[in-house]
Amino acid sequence: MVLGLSAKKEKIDATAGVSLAASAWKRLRRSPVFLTGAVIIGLFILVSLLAPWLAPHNPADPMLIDQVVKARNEIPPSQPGHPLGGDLQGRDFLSRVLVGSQQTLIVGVVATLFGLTGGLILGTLAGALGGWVDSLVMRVVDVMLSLPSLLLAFSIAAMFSRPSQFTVILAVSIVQIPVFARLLRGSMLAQRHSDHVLAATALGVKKGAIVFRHMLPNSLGPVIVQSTLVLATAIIEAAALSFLGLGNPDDRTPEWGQMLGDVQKVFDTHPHLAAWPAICIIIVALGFTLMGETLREALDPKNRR
Amino acid sequence: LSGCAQSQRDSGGGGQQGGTLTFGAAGAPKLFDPFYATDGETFRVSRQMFEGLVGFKAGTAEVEPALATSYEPSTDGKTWTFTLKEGVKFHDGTEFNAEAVCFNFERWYNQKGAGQSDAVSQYWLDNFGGFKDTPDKPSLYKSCTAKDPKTAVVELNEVTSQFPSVLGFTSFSISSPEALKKYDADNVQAAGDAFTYPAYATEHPTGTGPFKFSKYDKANNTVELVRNDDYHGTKANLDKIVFKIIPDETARKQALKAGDIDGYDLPNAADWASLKSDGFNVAIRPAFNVFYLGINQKNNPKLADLKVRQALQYAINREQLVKSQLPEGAKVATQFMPDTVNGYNKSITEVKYDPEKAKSLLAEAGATDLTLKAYWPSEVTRPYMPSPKDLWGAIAGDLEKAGIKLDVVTKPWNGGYLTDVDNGISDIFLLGWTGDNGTAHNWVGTFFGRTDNRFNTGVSPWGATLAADLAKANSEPNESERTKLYEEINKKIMEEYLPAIPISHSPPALVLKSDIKGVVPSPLTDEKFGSASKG
Amino acid sequence: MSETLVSVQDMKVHFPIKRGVFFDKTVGYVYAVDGVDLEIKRGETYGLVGESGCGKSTLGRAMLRLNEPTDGKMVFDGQDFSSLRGEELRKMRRRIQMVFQDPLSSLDPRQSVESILVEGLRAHDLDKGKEETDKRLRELLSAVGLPTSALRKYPHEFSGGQRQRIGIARALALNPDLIVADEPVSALDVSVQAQVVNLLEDLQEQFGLTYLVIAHDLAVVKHISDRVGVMYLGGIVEEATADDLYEEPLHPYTRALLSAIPVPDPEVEDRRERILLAGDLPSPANPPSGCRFHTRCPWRQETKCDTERPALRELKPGHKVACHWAEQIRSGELQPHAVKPELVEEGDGLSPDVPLVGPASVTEALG
Amino acid sequence: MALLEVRDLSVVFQRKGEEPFRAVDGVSFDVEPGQTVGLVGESGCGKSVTSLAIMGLLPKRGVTITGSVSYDGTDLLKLSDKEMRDRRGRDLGMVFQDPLSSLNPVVPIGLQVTEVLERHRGMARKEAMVEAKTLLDKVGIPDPNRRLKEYPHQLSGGMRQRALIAIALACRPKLLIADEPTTALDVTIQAQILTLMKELVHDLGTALVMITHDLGVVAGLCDEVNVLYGGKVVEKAMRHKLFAEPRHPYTHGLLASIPRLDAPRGEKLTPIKGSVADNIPWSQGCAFAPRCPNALDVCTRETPAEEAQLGRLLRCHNPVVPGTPAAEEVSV
Amino acid sequence: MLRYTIRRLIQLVGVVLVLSLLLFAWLRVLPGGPVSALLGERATPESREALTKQLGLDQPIFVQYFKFLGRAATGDFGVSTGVQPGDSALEIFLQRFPATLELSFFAILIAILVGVPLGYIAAKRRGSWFDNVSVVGSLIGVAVPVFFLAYVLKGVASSALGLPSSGRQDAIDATRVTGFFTLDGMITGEWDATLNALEHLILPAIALATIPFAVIFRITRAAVLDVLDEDFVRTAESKGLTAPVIRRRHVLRNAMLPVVTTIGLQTGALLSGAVLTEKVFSFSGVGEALAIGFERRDYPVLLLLIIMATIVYVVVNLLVDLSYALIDPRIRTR
Ligand SMILES: Nc1ncnc2c1ncn2[C@@H]1O[C@H](COP(=O)(O)OP(=O)(O)OP(=O)(O)O)[C@@H](O)[C@H]1O
Ligand SMILES: Nc1ncnc2c1ncn2[C@@H]1O[C@H](COP(=O)(O)OP(=O)(O)OP(=O)(O)O)[C@@H](O)[C@H]1O
Ligand SMILES: [Mg+2]
Ligand SMILES: [Mg+2]
Ligand code: NI
Repeated sequence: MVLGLSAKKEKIDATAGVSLAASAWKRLRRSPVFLTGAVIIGLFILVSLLAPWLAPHNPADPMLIDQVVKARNEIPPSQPGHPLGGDLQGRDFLSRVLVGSQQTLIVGVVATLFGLTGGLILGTLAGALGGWVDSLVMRVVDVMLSLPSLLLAFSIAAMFSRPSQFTVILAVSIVQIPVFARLLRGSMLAQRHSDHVLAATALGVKKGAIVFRHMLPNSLGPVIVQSTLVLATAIIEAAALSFLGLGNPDDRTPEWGQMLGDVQKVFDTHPHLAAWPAICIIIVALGFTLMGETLREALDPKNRR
Repeated sequence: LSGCAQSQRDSGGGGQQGGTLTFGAAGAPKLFDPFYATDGETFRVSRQMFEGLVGFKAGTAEVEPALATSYEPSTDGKTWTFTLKEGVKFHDGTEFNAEAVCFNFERWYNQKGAGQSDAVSQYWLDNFGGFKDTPDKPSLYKSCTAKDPKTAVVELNEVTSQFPSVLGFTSFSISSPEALKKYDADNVQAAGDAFTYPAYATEHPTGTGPFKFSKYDKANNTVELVRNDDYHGTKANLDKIVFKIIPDETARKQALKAGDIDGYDLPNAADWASLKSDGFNVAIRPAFNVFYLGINQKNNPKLADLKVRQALQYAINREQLVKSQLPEGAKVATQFMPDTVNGYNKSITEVKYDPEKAKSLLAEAGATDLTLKAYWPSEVTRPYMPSPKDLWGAIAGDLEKAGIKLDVVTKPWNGGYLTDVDNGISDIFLLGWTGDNGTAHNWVGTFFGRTDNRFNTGVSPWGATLAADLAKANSEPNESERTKLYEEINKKIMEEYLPAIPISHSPPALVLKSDIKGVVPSPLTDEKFGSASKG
Repeated sequence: MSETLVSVQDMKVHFPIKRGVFFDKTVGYVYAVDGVDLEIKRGETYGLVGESGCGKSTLGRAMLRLNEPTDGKMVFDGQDFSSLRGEELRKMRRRIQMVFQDPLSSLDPRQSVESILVEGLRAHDLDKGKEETDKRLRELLSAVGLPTSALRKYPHEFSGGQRQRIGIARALALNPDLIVADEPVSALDVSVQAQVVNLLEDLQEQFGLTYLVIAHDLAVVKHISDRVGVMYLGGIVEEATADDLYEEPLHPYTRALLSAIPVPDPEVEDRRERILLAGDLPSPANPPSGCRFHTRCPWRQETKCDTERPALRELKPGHKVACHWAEQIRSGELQPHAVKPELVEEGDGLSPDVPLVGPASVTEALG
Repeated sequence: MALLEVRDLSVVFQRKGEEPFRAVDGVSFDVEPGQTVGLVGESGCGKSVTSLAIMGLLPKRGVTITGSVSYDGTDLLKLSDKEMRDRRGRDLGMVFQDPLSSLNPVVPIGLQVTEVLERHRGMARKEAMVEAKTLLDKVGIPDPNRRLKEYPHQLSGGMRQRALIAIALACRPKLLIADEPTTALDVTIQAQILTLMKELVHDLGTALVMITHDLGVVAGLCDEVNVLYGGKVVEKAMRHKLFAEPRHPYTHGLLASIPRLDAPRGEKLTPIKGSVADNIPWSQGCAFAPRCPNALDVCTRETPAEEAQLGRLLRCHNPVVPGTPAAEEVSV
Repeated sequence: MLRYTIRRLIQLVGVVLVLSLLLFAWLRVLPGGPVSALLGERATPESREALTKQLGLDQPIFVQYFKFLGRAATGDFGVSTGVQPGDSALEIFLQRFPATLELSFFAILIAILVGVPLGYIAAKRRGSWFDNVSVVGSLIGVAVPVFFLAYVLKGVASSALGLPSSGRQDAIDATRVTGFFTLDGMITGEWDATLNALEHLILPAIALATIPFAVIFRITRAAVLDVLDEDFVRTAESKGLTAPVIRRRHVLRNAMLPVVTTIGLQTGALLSGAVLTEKVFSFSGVGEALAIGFERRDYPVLLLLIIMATIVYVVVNLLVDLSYALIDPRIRTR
């Protein structure tokens, strides 16, 4: 056999293999943009996890209420122990901003997870089964997509008789379902006709295994990227809901979007009450977007050499 | 055409006489026929165009003659004779006389179909009861006769403290019979979810007031009124009033600061100080409302215990609340009416904040583990409740400090809150009232005049007694007797019954540019721009 | 052994073209494979050549039931493969394997070589114990000339030739009887192409495999095949042993094809007489009537060609041809003439309507 | 003096954070008027980069080009961007590999032909249209009037390539560079296109640089052949000589690994071991050394120089002696 | 193409019917609604019940829905209970739609005029500081909540530049012709009215333009990058064409294809954004009506406006798809 010898001489280093994700990670690690995003998000998650310990006071306690004088538009100013002062109800503002990260993270993550799960189920059904299931799912998705996304979220939120954190999350996540579903279905369909799926079929691999071992994992890339971006939109959209009065009215546990939406009346007189949560939201949304965009670029086959 | 528009636009500004007042309104008026109106925005506009037989003295809730120069009740209090002003003309040039007055009364009394709906003729239903063809629902009104052109006699079925001050309500303004007929004024239709109104109400309101309807530019959200040069009294100074609808509160403020408008109603209390320092005239009205914590005795049997209700009263730091959350001039409420209303009992002492007392009362009542289903409304501001969220925040904090557990429910005002509160789903809730006139009946009578009210006072044995006492007081023709009766009732309500906890009276304000003169803030928000001038 | 392993009878694959206002309805077909008969003997290599789009891959896939054939059947080792269903079909797949053209896209980028190879074993319960499987994997790798260290690596870390070896190893793993190789070397550099061709030959010797090799390069096909079938627009136009086909091509299309292939020898090139075909391959959605080749055929005759579809018939032992005039052409009775190229319409909307409802959120649109 | 003299042409790509990559490394060749010169080699050996460098089409950023490309006596590498624009399309024509992606999908074929006529021959649109029709006719596109109005996707692959050739030859350039003009096409179409190009070049007297990886194409078309490996010309000779007696082990290996249609069956192919990815930079010795069956110790140490011998140029320490096989077959 | 259009329109009808039924049913089972909106805090249980009966809200939902459809067929979509109480929902839409259209038009105009050239330059100078800054800038543009930006603009820009920050026009005497204030002024020659309307448009249009700008910028940049890598650009270069011809005919013409699609998709973002922006600037358009409608639970208006938004969105996208087909011959010839 001619080739045996030459093949053995070929340079294949014996180190363990690098998967696609790993090679993408290698590229990402050197990207300053990605790192910026990652650091922002890392800090954000850290702060939200540690918020109960970082926050100097209970964010629901109107401890500075005696310094609130609506009549003179006075709110507790910055003072020892309360570096950012208090809010309209005399609660420690710093604590609220810090603890707000927690709910914001929850809103973002849970909404994204809901949307992702719904989208995954619909998209997998459509992409894996094809045929009438696909048509049916896609019609549903079309209906959902026929409404501008934020407007859909507004409408959904408005339809709950008792708004709460949960309805906010639900509204924001339902909007994402068709996005994920379509994305997943698209790449699943592409996978269905790809050679490696054909190869698996030819091997006699069971259909379920093909879907879950080959089609799904290979379609997840764009979905994961989308999730990072959705995290950003979810937080912003939740804020928009609060702004329209469709957010969670119970503000004992603070959330940035809600804090921002609540102070619109005093925006010009106490801009810092709006600015802090707004800046936090912008930074976090930017962090997720930076990460998502760079991830997308890194996973894009066009950029692979 | 363009030249014409140009010159009109230039005619603004300058001098005592003339000019345009642009007033920022928070919402669009529903219509311009005050009889069908239920909303403040409609009233504000109609008030400038219409007058009633009586009116309220500027800046007070006291009744004074208006289109009637005088009025006299019969001894039994059921027949009222109104002597009318002479030489008054409606905007369409027709004569104002007793015929016209009776025409209006008959029109109100003869509403048919959709016109009888509570959502349409609410003020009539509230104050006069039923209509001609609703025998099961008796009406206060019996008849009206035009004795001569300047004398109208109105007969009532009952005696009420409310008469004739109800006639001062903008709703009962006198319209031109000709115009009413011409524009099919009674043709209200229920259409789908709502009502549609005839041309009279939307385009041709015709009254006797100092201003006439000019146009409603829906595209630009402006309502324009022009001076009635044939006005029977002192003619208006202003050429024109423009109501510019700016729904967003901050936008109104900015519009004022930018000089786009000359004033607006209900500035946020938090802005009063800064508006004042910017040189605007913040006209504070006398507080003519009450804000209370409603208690529903039906749901939670523990709430039927007076001690528990008193505990709630002690638990809330009303002083602090008033100081921190309510505008300048707000007061702690000792009873369910402000001190400007006849029947206000000065001897009721303010219950001071005492959390310990609250706890011990709860212990006495065996309600240490009290859990209450508490409702507060979102998406609303009311004169008595400028920021429900902040108010609730403070109240909830106090209640929790007293060891009361809360199951908090928030619903939008129109999205379930009112329904739930009315259907008695909540245990405690935030609500209030803005008075329509200076009679006590308009206050406590409205709250507790029946036993199946929001507080379900019928659950307690005193509920029926209270309702009967109130009815009796209302039909007492003698004014000082009546006042005394109400004073007694108020005392009992606060000390023996405590069906709910009155919290505060807070004054609403009106902000105007400093060059706007002659607008007198009214407790009834009954400001008339006829006397206003610019510059 | 010269017993028939595979026999394909009147295989047809028609892809519907769907259109419709609300519900998709079929408005036409792409006649990708349109009546193919073919037999492959045990242990032989059957080569299938033809120009791009003539339906070679579709035929290969239809034989493996990766595309459902519209019509016709395939008998594999005495068993009717086309009527198998479900689990039976899956079990049977072990015996027919495929090697694909694009070595990268046919390997799942997210799986290591090891799991790629083990997957088939697992599907057919052939992974009995870790040790045995390990041994099997090592055997496979050495058979295709890859080091064992390759197991833990991922497809993108290999060169094209090495990837193709992994693909071959995957097919070998199940000890198949038949391997369908769809353009196994077209994507490779010439130097590497030879390596893979040699490898395929060696494996056949070693394991007694039967091949169906699909390619557009007649030289490659001729080199490795025992018998060659020439496809044109969904049908086989000529079939013969490799040498015979080159010695004496009987179908006008085969003649033209052979004369068009450049030979890396200036002496030969300078001497050659080209039969230049006019125009392009017609669209399989709208194939010409009669003989599919008549629009470009220099030997086209007034009769029969454009009305009657010629059957594949045996002209001399082991040499079949589908041409009405094969005898006359062979004997030189008919001479070629000039052909005016016909217009071939491209891009006539074979792809279905793509729904154009757009992305829902800003970030999706940002993509 | 030759029409085109490429001397010591080198192209170095420098990407941020990466080693500089020498894609073309000291390539020299001449093209006489009317002559056809072939550049052959496997994928990635620098054929396209060479042609782009001649045309001045390489990106400006991150690319260093050295050496000289003199066309009719002027060094193209020294020309300004604007001067180069004036020459491209007029003096130098180029045909690319993928006929679909090389045509603008949203501009009708007609305009894509006429715009070059308008640019370089100063024709008005109307006049140019007439000329375009003649051109399409000349390259064998049936019904040219209709095709002028059509878009690239409405044409078949062969027609598109013909259209591209028409565009490249529109201004009768003295030099035509064809970068794998037939790789994307079927053999029967390839034969059409190659025949067409042969005729046109002959009729117009155009010099042709033919870039391909297919030795068969070169064998039938080129006068002189340059074999590239890793960016360097490893062997250069007239075609008969090259194919009859390949001296460089690479050329030899290539020829031996191609299955020949006219060869008897059963003859084993002799592949070159390894793949292009295995080569070493020329600076460390002979790039081909790791794959070379003739490799000596010196090969991995010293870069072989270009030697001229008997009408051929060769870059090898241990060339193949004619008549003997490159290396004995190793069997396992 | 025609077939495609019809197909999409039929789909649209289906979508609208399904959507309206869903919305209708859902709104009906919600508490509150028209009754509580009409009666307010003065309601009594009796008056509630009477009104419910009078309005037919006690009938089964399907009956109500078909009645609604029947009325809708005659153009009666109900009467507003919160936005402009008493006005018919259709009237509100018709009277406010021009405002939103005008605003969206200026917003998208700003987004295109700034986004496309910037995107082109950024792509041309890929990797330069200009590129990086504008990319990060566009990402920030997406990350800033629209209404927050609107407030900032309102606060900062209106006081610094003296631009009006609420309403569509000052209370000036302008003749209404089309409902587009800028256009009306031009038609009647009341230039000061046009100018005034334009001044009122500047700030809201800028606020509304940020997201479309960011998206258009990034799509343009990506598309130009893609196109610059295309073989046909190299072909164009090899023909020696001048730089402007290549930019216009070869680069931009192709790069505009995805941009055009995006512009269609941005109508969705515009409609959503209009809800927020118009509320902040009290710009009396459909968006503000939606915002107030949500706040005051004005169900008839919400129902109609949401359906209208859907129709507008789908129709605009259809138009964009069709225009896409006009500029892309690959689709046109299908
Ligand atoms: N899934 C499909 N749906 C519709 N048409 C198809 C499908 N698969 C293939 N075709 C069409 O069938 C015809 C034959 O395709 P096939 O892939 O079999 O050709 P081929 O001979 O393998 O060509 P190539 O050499 O390019 O691989 C082509 O016209 C192709 O467009
Ligand atoms: N713009 C570029 N930047 C960096 N490297 C490049 C660039 N263009 C080409 N290369 C590299 O230069 C080398 C030579 O490329 P070239 O395109 O000339 O090869 P080729 O001989 O034409 O191959 P093929 O037959 O595949 O077309 C390749 O390794 C390629 O990766
Ligand atoms: Mg194929
Ligand atoms: Mg190349
Ligand atoms: Ni061997």
